[in-house]
Amino acid sequence: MTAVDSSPMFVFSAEQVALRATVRRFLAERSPETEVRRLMETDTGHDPAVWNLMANQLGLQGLTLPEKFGGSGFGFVDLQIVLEEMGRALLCAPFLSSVVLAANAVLRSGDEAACAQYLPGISDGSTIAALAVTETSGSWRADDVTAEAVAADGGYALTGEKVFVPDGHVADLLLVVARTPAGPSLLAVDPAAGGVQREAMGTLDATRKQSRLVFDAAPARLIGEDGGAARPLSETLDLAAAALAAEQAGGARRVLEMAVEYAKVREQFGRPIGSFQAIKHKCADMLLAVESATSAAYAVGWAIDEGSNEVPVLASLAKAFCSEAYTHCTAENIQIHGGIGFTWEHPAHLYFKRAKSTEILFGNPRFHRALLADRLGI
Amino acid sequence: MTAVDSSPMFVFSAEQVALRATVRRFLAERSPETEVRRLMETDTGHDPAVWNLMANQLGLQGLTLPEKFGGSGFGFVDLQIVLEEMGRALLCAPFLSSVVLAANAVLRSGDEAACAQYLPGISDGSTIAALAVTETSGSWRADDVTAEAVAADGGYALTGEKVFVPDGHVADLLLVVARTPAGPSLLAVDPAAGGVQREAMGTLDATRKQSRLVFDAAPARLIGEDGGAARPLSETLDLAAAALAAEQAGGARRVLEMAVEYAKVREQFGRPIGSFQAIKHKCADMLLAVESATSAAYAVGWAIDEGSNEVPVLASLAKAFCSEAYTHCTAENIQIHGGIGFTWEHPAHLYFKRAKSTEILFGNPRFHRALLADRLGI
Amino acid sequence: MNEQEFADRAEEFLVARVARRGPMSTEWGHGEEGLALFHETTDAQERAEADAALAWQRERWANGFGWITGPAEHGGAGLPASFDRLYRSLEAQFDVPDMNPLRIGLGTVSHALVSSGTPEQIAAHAAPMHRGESIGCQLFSEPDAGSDLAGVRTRGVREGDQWRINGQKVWTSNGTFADLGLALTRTDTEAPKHRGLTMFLVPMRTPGVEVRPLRQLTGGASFCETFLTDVVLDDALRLGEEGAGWAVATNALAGERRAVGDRFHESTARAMALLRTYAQQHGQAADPVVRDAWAAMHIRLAVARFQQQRMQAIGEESLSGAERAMDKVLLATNQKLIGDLAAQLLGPAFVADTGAWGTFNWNRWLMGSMGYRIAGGTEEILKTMLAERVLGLPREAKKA
Amino acid sequence: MNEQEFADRAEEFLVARVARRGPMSTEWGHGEEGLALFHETTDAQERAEADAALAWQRERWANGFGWITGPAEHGGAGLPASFDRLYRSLEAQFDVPDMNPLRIGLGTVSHALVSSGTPEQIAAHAAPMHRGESIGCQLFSEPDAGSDLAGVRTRGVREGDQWRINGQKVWTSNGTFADLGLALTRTDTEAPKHRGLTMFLVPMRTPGVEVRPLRQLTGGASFCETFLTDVVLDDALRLGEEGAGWAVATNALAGERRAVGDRFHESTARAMALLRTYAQQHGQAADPVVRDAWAAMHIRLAVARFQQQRMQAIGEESLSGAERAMDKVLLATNQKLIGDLAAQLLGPAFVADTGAWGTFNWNRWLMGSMGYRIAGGTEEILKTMLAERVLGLPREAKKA
Repeated sequence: MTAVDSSPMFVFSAEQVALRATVRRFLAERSPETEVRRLMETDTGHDPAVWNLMANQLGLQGLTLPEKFGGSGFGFVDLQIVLEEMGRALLCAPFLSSVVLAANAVLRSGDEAACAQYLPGISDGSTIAALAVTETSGSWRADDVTAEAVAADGGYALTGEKVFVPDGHVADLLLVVARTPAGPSLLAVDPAAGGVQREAMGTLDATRKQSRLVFDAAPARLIGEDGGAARPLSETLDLAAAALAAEQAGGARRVLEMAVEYAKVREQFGRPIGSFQAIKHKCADMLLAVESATSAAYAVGWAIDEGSNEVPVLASLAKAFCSEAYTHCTAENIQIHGGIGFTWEHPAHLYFKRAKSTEILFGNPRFHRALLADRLGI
Repeated sequence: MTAVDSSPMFVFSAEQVALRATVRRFLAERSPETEVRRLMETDTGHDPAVWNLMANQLGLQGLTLPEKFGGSGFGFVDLQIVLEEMGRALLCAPFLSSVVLAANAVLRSGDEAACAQYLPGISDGSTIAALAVTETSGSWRADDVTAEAVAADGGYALTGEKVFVPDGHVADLLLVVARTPAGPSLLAVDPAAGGVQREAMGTLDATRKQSRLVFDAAPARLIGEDGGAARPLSETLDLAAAALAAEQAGGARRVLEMAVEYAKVREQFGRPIGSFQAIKHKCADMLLAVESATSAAYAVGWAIDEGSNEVPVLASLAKAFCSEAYTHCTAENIQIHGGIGFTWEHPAHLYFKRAKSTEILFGNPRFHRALLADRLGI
Repeated sequence: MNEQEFADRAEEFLVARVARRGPMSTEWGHGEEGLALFHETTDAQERAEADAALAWQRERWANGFGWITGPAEHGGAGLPASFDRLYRSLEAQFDVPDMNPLRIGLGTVSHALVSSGTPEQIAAHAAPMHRGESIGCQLFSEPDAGSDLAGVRTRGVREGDQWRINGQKVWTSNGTFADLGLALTRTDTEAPKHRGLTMFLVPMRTPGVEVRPLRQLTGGASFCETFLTDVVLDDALRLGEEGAGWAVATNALAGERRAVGDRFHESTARAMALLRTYAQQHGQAADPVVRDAWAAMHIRLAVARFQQQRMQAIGEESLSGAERAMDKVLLATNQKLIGDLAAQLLGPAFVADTGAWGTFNWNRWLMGSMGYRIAGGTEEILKTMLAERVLGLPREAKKA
Repeated sequence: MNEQEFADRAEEFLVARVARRGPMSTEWGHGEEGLALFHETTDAQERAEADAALAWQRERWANGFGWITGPAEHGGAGLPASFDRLYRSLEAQFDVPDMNPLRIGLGTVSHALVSSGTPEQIAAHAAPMHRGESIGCQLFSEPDAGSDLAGVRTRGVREGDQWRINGQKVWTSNGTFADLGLALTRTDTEAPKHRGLTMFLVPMRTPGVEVRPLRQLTGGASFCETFLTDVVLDDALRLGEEGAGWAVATNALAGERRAVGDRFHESTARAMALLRTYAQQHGQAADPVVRDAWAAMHIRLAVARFQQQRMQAIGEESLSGAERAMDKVLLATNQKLIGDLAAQLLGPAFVADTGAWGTFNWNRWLMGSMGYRIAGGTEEILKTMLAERVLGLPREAKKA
């Protein structure tokens, strides 16, 4: 007999609707455009007071973490709702880095002791953690890592250079993928303990910082299995792709709204530009992209919550699709705005820069299509 | 000192303008849509009376052939003008096969005796010749040929199967690329001399026929160097690509005109559909494609007439570009026509089918982009 | 009854009567090619297929699945639309006859009757279609009223208690064997154009109704032209008020648009599987360009499917009604792109017939896809609708 | 003088004064990056560049190359446009100063003066620009009159023999150092909007003219806003008849559009060479997807160049004047696509600065390309112009 699904895909619960409203209200108040622009100009790229409110008032950092590690044990779709709203608001904060990347890397390592040590701090916002994988090649594959960790003083000493590390320069805890004699492994480094030089990189998207980290025999602690970073890293990246897809869908929806609002009021040739078919069709294409992106993002979210084995395929699918949709919408938004969209003062460019940066983060669409082709066996 | 070009690219002479007008008038009279539709339904796919007029009244078949072989020695750009007009009119005739492919294969072989024997007949229209290269793989590269020719009776005996051969089933003379012990070679086969089975293949584009040829120890005569087909074949294909690009540009321009004419008179919502911006921009995009395609086609034409060493690059460039432009324009023409464009009675589909078929003939755009990348050394 | 109980009953019904359907072959060379997007058949085939569909519809009816969303007073089961979707998704797993001949009748025509008809009309015309006794067709488009449906010129003139209809309709599916047509006519030439329209039910055997197959660009005929010459109808065949034809039509089309997409998911998925197999068999599967193109197409299709499912999950009440036009736009684009991908992989075998299974006929897919960009609202019309009705952009200035 | 003689003389002139220019480096890591599509400089740099351009312009003038197409009575050489193109193509091979600061003056402003000015005006304002004594700028666009240039609101009010100008202009290139602005103003608020406009020459040092740099999305400033507050002009500074401003502006813009493209060929060709080098150095050149994308881009650029050359060869007289909008559309699209290709190849180095030569600054190219889709007529405006003026499609219904 066919089982009818009791929690059907794409149907948000009343709690989820309320969560979205709460987060949206919070961000409207705490992350308006003026704050985004202020934080863009800082090196640290976030407001610690807001970060603490997010953790202590809303419980966002711990939302999906297991209760035994200080979290609330919500589902991944809930996290996506939060990220979609953060994407709308272009929130400047190390949320993706600490909560999605770093926390999941620790969690998926299966190292209970490490979980118990690190996750409660991430959950209550007192620890900002970052995951350092990429080197000059830009690859997120564990196999391409060249940084090395050697046994030292009952722990490890880590040497190498990481670049493009989201929020690595402000993190209290660095989770680093490096090569031990057993292979690519996950290691925790306390940046305050010495042996680490950190600097912010110049970025196209100033609302999300990236950093260069140089390790010189930095004291490190092995997390999970020695040589066993590949699997947890791959799983973490699938989750990160799914999370980022939701953020992209949220940003894309915001610029669609922005374009439509402008097209309704901006007059040229004695009529609103939104009455011109060319603008209408641009907006309709954006709508198709936004709705499709939203569907793609939550399709993988629901699959994650169901523990489906399709997650890897759907994660690549969502990341590839939402990236292109977001970039497309943000470029069209600038075009619809015309001259004003080309100015610094208008927020249109902030979304385009976020979009283009996230398109490349965790591998560009072409990379994810290649992964998908591998995973689907063509 | 910089030499200023005395015959500047893209400037047509008065004679060329007159040639175009003559050919256009001839085709308007001899190849109207009713004739095209009549010939589509025939197996032979051309009208011998029109073919003879083309040769004897207008001298089209011999236009660019050397005078010593019965031709008029005009330039390649002149031939492109003729092909552009034929493309406009969807002329049903083995012109590309006989005049561009076969004649140039013989000419480029450097075999004077063969030229003297075969070209005058091609030039005066009494011989229809076809070039048979492709086999099941669809490849036009000499190296991929598997048909074999072995020495026999002072000549060769040719065995193998050729498919996708334009007009091979109606040709009086077959130029076949087959493998001798020395390698891929060009051979002439008289289909009346036995050992050849021929049949027309079903084609999407019924205005240009393709055929399957099965050779069973057919008597064959070697043309040019034994094992030396690769170079003349490659040169011939560059010329054929350049010729086809002009045909494509001509067809594309015709459907643009068709779309614009219709958009001016067809009313929906109480106004001509051409007053809607969506239709305007579609037409503008077609205009960009058509003008660009024309430029690309004649750029290689001029290069051929100047003996430039850029011909191979420009031939691939023009073939790749004009193919996509033509297919795009013909699909948009159907779309602009709406329902009526989807009917058999309307000519829109005839152009789409010609476009899609020529897009694939001599290698699809991706194939030519790969050739271009090779030739430009990336 | 909840969905689970309903599903169990439906499955029981189906299992007892028909074999579970194996998937259409995705192996090169086996089974039906199934590459023509528009069904092209001879008249005799058409009739046989229609009869088979009617027989199965009678079986559905006898077991309570003939009119799942229909009003109880007319014999329907009175269940929400989600039950109907559920039933169709279950039935799709079984080897039932092709129900396409009844699609317009059970969809558009029945929907229009229920929305706009009197109880007598529903009983007399909708119920028989669900009972498997009658087949419906739609007579909306005209040569000069395609995108601009409100521009129909077929005239309806009142003559006492009767109406006299004259005009020409095009793009009629199932025209040759349908029993009942739903015809949009102009009954008031003075009124503003959307207000002068009236809808009629036209029994297709009425004198003056003539149906001719319409040859489409593939060479076959999937549609008809319908000529209405002095067709006299009783006023009882008027559907909705005089002058209310536009609202009736809009309503009917929304029903039709809702149904699009669901039924294409299987065919596009199979197409992708066939192309994968072809690529693998022809040494193209390792080519990164082919892999990238195939994956991109797969993603587009999967996302369109998720999009459709999400819109279904959101529920009618939260939507403006125009959203489902998105499915249609995505579907038509995707079908075209699949055709293009096939052409890229197949090369010359796409345009000339080597006789090999499942190759040359891919061009019918591509040609058919061009029709889907036009039929049921062109891409341009649908995008304008999305912009105006979903996004609220201002309507275009109209010429006075 | 025929073109060959002219070319010989020009070459002689150039060889005697400047070194032949090596091509901009296309080797990774050497020379200027040159990836920002819009020139962004400090005020001091700008002034220095403008002075260098003026000095070279004086040298051109002294040798008969300062105003090649200019009327002889004003000191021009009176030669056809093809000689001007020829000179520019020759000069491009030499290491002369960047002449961009003078482009608008020698192009748009001078063109407008010659087309619409009195002999006195040409002598007083156009000739000095060609003599290297004055720099022009254009004051057309306003915050509320972008695509709809005829919607300008800057007011010009006649006061006896003078005019009082009030309003705001945007997207002024060279505003900070220009001597003479060409300003479109509304002098009749009652007339239909295209008829109420008048063009003025505005000496930029006139009291009431204030210029402020406008920060663009890259963070730098390539343009200015120009505020005109109670600027009083003699009637002698009116260019063309009162109410004829629209015709003067259209004419000027056609001249500007004609010049577009030529000067970008070199930068796009170099960009492609850089990307090829990058792909080769980073193990991407063998990737078929990269090869296909690079080749496709190369083809687009080469074809756009051929297209431009063919339009130039056809000659003004056979064209409607709107054709050159094609160059602009193709250029803007191609610049955007080059930026996208760079992003694809560079990956994370496109969005975060590793410090490596010629990597991170590619994002400035892409950001700049978005401006080219807008500046000088948006893609949408230009396509509508092509459809209406080249293809003859009917103009859109206007709201009353």
